[in-house]
Amino acid sequence: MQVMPINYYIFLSVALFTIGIVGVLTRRNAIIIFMCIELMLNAVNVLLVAFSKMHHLNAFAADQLTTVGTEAQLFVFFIMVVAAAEVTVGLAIIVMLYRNIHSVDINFLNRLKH
Amino acid sequence: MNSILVSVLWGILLMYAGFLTKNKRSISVLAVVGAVAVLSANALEYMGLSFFDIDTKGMLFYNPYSYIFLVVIHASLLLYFLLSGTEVEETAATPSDHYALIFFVASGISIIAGFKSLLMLFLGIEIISIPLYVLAGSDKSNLKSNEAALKYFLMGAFSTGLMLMGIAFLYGDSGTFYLEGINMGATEMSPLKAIGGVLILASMAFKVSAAPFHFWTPDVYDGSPTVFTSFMATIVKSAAFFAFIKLFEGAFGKIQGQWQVLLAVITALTLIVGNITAVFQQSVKRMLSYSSIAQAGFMVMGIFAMNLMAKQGLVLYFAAYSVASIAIFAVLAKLKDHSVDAFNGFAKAHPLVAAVVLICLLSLAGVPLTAGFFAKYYMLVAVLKNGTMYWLPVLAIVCAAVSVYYYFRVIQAMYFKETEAGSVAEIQFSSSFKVIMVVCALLIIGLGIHPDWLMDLL
Amino acid sequence: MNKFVFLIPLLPLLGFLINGLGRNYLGKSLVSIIGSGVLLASFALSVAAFNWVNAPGFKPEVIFYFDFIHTGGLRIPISFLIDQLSVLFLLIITGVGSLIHIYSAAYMHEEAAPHFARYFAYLNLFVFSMLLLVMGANFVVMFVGWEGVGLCSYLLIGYWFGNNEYNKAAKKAFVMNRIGDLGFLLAIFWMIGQFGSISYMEVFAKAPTASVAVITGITMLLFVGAMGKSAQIPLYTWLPDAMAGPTPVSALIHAATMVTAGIYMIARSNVLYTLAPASQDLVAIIGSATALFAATIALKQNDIKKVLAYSTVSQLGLMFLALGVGAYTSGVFHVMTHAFFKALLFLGAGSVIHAMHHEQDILKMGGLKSKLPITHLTFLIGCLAIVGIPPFAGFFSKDEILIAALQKNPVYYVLAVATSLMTTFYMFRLYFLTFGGNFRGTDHQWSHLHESPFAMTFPLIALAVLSVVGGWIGIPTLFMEDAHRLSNFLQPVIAPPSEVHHLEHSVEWMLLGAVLTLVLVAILLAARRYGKNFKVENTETGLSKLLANKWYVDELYDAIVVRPLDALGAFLGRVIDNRVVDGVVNGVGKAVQFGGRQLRLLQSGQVGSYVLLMVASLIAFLILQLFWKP
Amino acid sequence: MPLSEILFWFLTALALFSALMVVFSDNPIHSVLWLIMVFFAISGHYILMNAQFLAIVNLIVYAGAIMVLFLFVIMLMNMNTDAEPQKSQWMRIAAAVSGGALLLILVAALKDNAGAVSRTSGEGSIGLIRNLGKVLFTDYVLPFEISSVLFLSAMVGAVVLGKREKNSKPVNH
Amino acid sequence: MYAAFDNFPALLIWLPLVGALLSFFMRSETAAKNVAVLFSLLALGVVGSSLLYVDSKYQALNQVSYVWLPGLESSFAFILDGLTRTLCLLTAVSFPLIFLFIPVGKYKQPHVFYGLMMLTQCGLMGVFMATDALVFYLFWELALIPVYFLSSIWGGEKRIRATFKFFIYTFVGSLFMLIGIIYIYLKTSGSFNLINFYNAALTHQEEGWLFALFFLAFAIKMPLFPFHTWQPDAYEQSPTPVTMVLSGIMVKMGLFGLMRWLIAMLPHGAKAHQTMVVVLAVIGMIYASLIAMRQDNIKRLIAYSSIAHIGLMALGIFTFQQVAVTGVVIQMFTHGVNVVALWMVADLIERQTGTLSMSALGGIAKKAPNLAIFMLVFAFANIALPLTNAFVGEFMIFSGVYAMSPWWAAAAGISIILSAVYTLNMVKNVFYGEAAAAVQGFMDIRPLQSFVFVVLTVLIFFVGVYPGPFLSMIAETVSLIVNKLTGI
Repeated sequence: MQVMPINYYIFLSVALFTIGIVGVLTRRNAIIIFMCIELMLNAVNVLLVAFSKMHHLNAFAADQLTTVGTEAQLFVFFIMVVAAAEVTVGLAIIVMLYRNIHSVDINFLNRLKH
Repeated sequence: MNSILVSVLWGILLMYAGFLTKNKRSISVLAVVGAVAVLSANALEYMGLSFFDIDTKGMLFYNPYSYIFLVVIHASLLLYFLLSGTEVEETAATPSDHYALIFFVASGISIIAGFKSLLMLFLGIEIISIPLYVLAGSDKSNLKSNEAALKYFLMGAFSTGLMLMGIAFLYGDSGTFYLEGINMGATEMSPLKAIGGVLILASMAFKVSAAPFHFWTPDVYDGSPTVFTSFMATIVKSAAFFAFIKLFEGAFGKIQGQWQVLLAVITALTLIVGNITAVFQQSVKRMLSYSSIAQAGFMVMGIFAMNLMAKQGLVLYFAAYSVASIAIFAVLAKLKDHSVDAFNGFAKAHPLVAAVVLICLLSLAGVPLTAGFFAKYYMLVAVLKNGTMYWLPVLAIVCAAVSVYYYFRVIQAMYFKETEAGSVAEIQFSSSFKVIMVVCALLIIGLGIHPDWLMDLL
Repeated sequence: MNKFVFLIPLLPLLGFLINGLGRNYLGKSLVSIIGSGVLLASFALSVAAFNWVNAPGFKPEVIFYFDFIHTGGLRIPISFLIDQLSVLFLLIITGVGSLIHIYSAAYMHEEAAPHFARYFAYLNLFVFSMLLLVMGANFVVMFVGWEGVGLCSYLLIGYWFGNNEYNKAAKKAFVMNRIGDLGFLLAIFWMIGQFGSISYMEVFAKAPTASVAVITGITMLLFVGAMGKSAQIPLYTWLPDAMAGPTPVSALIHAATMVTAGIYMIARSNVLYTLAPASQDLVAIIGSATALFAATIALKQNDIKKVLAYSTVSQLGLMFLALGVGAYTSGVFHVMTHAFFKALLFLGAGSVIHAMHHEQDILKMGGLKSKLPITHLTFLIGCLAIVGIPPFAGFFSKDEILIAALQKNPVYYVLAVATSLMTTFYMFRLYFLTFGGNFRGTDHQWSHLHESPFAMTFPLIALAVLSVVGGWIGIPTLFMEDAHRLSNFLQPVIAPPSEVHHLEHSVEWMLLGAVLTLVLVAILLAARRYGKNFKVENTETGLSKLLANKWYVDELYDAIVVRPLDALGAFLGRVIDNRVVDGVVNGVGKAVQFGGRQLRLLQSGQVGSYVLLMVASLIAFLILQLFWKP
Repeated sequence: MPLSEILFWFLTALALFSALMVVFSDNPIHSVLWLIMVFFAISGHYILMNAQFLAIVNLIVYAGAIMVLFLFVIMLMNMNTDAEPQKSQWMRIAAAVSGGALLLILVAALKDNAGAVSRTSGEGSIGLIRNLGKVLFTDYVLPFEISSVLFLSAMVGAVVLGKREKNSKPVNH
Repeated sequence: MYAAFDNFPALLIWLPLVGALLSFFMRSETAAKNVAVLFSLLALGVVGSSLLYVDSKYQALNQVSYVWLPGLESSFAFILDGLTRTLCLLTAVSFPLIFLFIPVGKYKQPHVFYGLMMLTQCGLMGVFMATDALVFYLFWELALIPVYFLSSIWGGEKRIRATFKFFIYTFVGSLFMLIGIIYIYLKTSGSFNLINFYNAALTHQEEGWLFALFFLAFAIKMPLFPFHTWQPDAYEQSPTPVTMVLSGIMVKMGLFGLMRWLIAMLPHGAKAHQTMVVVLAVIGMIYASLIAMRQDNIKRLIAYSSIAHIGLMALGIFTFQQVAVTGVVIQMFTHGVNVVALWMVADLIERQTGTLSMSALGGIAKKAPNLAIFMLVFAFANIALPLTNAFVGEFMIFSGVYAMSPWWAAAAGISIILSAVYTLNMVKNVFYGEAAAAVQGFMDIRPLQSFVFVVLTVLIFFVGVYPGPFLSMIAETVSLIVNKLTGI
């Protein structure tokens, strides 16, 4: 295994994150927007794991048995948990809306404004 | 810890209560009992009686400040249940489920009252947010409610993404999720920490509906069933603020000067947007939504200053703001029409309730001898004490003056205008409702005359 | 004696209170007895005071009562000063006042009881204020009386308040007086600043220490006050209008006493004026100009009281001329004689008006001497006195003024003589039109003409006697060495001019003769023109129209002061206050509302734009945090 | 270039490309599939970083469960046609500009971040399920329990929203 | 907080407050009115007795301080000194008279009306006596709120807009003051006490802008040109008893504030802004007088006249001369008495004729001679004729102004002339002339009203003739204030 600057991971993550944001901005389909948000969460996950590794390795040099970095990977785990819960509720909302207006186009959501 | 446990258990209990009884009233009573239970559980822990003792690995830690905050929250919750119980029953198909969700939210609030780790913050905020998405959309056949739910959900999820990214950067910088760990280190912010800070700031601003991340607020508050708007705009918002200040004090307290400009900008924008836009509103409900933004502007000032004065004052602000808003929303929920004109002649038809609403509005406007005055007062002192950016309090009071304009429109409608068709007279207020309203008024006036009753506890 | 001095003003005040409060309960005769009685008592006390003052070894005495204002280095006591000058005025005021009160009892008898009482109350209040004015030992007490008489003048001019013209006249009088009062007030403040005191004694004692400029300023401001009260140019227009009041009021206030307050003030402050030649010149110029100006107007007036009013203005001008040329005693002397004959003339006019059932137009009179013998005779004496035929009172006082004017500047003399001649002409025009020739009124009036009751004729007679003998206390050295008893009497208060260069007696005799001749010519002219053969001419042209319309001064004031101020008030109220000042306030409110309307557009309802705005803000925040270094 | 580096670049390219395709696919189903592709790529990265547990969980939870749920919903709504109307032109431009700006700023801010470099990404074994599990059930038992509340509330919420009310029909108002 | 009743200031706070609460719970109008009159008379009695205990050995009676918020270092601290005694006397005298003057059955919900009035009285007393900045601020607002409701509920047609403008305007001002208070508080050794505020360590520059904050609040309250535009509308639209309170007493809050809380506290700031205030005051005096000349509505006329008078008082304060400031204190009292009297007359006219437009009125003197006589007294007191109360104050003020600058005195003096013009205009148009159609059935005043007027008249002449006791009472306090400014 070779040297891999943390910046690469950061840039990758930021790029994914940005793509997610652009997706949220450009799409009108609520489900796709939601998927883009999931993409953003995954970008975070990548970054967390990368940082976890980085910190672990920094500590590893001093102490072979270190558990530094575990917390970030567990954080990723919790993010996934939460994402799953969010998806449950989110899709329920989308389905509910679809039942009422037969569309998931967010541009139709403009009864509430000003 | 007690309150987390009790509220979760009570949530589960209510969840099952729906199977046991179809009597909505008894479910409400159960919820009220639950609120009392949570309140007393928290109070017991404050007095030193903890139901259980586990090692949280320092992820949760409660100090008196947290406990008093929770007391305020739980007391508000109790008032909320007492005043709005009937509305919950009417709005919700299955009130037991809704009450359960509210109790889950309460447990989330208890978590973020004591978080020391970003993980707990994240979990707490999610436990609060997810039931709220549901509550916002709980009037399922109402398209406005649907719309509110979806908007809230999409934007909430988006802001969660921002927060997580921020957390990731902070972790990358410091290698830990503990607040103390983040706060340690250089006094000069590294880019990682700066980016993390900004991202997490944005997401917290979103949660407390501070401009320019407030856009969801008016739509969601307006669209949600009034009874849940009340809950969201008061108790939940207070909790979000508590998390906000706890996070920024814990994680960035040492480098306060380096992010204060951002908060000043946020404060100014929030004050201006909230107040100026509220002036235009014709619907009281939507006006209150904007007013909640405006009030958030004042609370952000506390975070901007972040000294002892600010921390104490914020809790007072929560109490003042929550009690007043809950009472007004409770009345609003009983009115079919939410326009300002719907309040015409209200004072003549219901003098007592009108008087309480009057006191609440005065408190929101920050008129002395109400709790709202001292709340705002503490914020101003905190900012002035901070010693920089004197334009901020000046802007704040100008905005407070503007706020008088829209709050007093309701007062004018209630007291100085005649009703057209006797629509307000048809509304019935039960005597228990009136009693609770009077309690609200007394709380507001009591805290307005002698805020030390609360402040001494902090 | 000094223990009872306070009673002199207090008695009229008491009369005011009794009559005022009891006006609904007291009968008319009781009211008149109280009203006149208090004044007679005051008069008696004044005589006693005079005796006290006149006694050898008397020193002017300040009688202190209490501190009116005493704080922070400013001390204003309520105290009275009894000296020769004030006692002289006391006598004039209470004496003439008593006569006029008695006269009024009959003259006003037609009034309903409450109004009758109100009238006497006002009159008593006036006397009280006037006494305060002359008895005060400092400028503030004088000012208190000064404004008090203004108030009473206002109340009495507007006594018949049902008539709006009268009310306007009353208001005009008060406002014009106020303009003068402001000058007086400023002078008082200046004196406080300069001398730290407003008491006569201290101010006069310290006066030589102040610079001439300061004294000039103070005296000029004082003179502004005098201009208002004594109806001098440019503040004279109220006095003719003031004739709206009952005639006895005109006699007392607007002829004998109040209007001479300005002369009293300057005579009282003669120490200051002597130190300020520029002010003296101003006084003399204004005085002589007013004298001449008012006389020209009087030439063409047809209202019996208006003629007398302008004559009063003119005579006051002469008095100021006297003061201005340094002949303070002469001024005071003329005040005294003028009080006698002008009161007499007014009361005579009142008698005529009474007889004519409130007809005041002399063009509708004529030939009254047969029906009103006493009035006629006394009126004639008054006319002779005012034009200065020896040995009537006016002769001595006026002659003194003329001589003093000549000594100062021949121009003043010429002006004064011209005034005298015009006075002669219009007074005899008045006399002939009223009493001479044929009656020009209705038959009904003629048949009801009758002499006035004794209560009215008695004061006429008394004043006529005074108009004859009143001047003898001031017989000039020309006739008798050291006969000027008034001058001697007043010497402690008014020091005679230091550098006196007397005219040759022969020159004096010559001038005297010339003036007398001219006066007689004027009388003859008037008799020719307005005697038996007089016919009413309806058309007035040229100069005479100008004079009949009083040089259009009222209209001028209206155009340059009243109306612009009114317009300015309206403009400020409607435009500046409503639109500009309030407009700014409302504008702020409107701006907030406008801002609200615009800002809410951000709230488009679109999730996409919300998120976009959030992201944009986030970018801005990142830039601010990462790259912005203050 | 060592294998791991080649793999890194390959996975990165795959992830980014797939992510872009998620955003730009017209057909929602394609988006879902591309998103699954992203997850695979990311899982690959996890493995490269020796975080095998997360790599597996990512595939099982995300690609396996969540995405299937998405797919299910999309199909339920019969949305396989690319019927979605496009957002207005300026909105897309604004999105692109702001996305680009955000990326630019973050990259600009972090380009000098010498902070730490992952020297060899194979060392350490915290990513193994044994280690993670141990920590999770000892130190992290509290958040773990708390997340159960989260699930509970999500469940209740889904039930509340999903349950059809009696006599309720969509109302347009 | 737990104020005992063995001292005057506490009694003056409690009595009106208790009266207010009792009034609220009265059912019948007479009961409510009686309670209000009784408690306001009690308050008057307290103020009256305090006049007998002015000596410094009775300090315990006249000064009180109860710890209120130890956390904020604020306490309920009140004092009765020369200045406040005068103003409390004005308050205590005015309220019973106003109550007595209100006819039965005029206002619906009378118990609320009287309760709010008493609450206002409580607020006013608190404002005048407070020696703690926070307490001062609280009472400042407490006095405002009930008045807002009184005006808005019982006022005229355009009441909502007019009173709301008034409320917002004053509220904005007071908020600025709040900022100032907090700022100074932070610069003190940690207390809201007046003495500490006087001793706060402030630079000249700080004093300069703090001055602006406080001044704004006070200038709006007074109101000083150009912050006055709320006032004519508010006076016109408020029910007359409230207008009396507003113009007779409440505007004195601003002047009082200038003295106690501004010039003595920020002497350097005051010196720096002296010219500005003087200019505003003089402009305002002439400006308001000119506008008053052209008003047709009696209430508006009195309102503008009030602005002119207030301008003079502000001018007097900013001469920083002992004489003038003493004069202002006297004038505050007398202006209160006079303007209340004028409003009462106006109210009587409005009650009987239903109009206050001068063009519709005239000849009232014929129908109601007694009223006319009282009106004359009040009018001439308004003009500041010597021997009426206003002369004393005006004389002293002008004397101070003159000492400061003769030119300003002369300019301000123009308003003396104009005041005669508009006041006499009103007297002429309303009372004199032939009786207009509107006044045909006009009744003269009744005994109770006469009694009220007699009391006012006695006050007018007593102060006008023998102001000595007042002056000596005020002198010490004023010299304390003025001494802060000398030597700067």
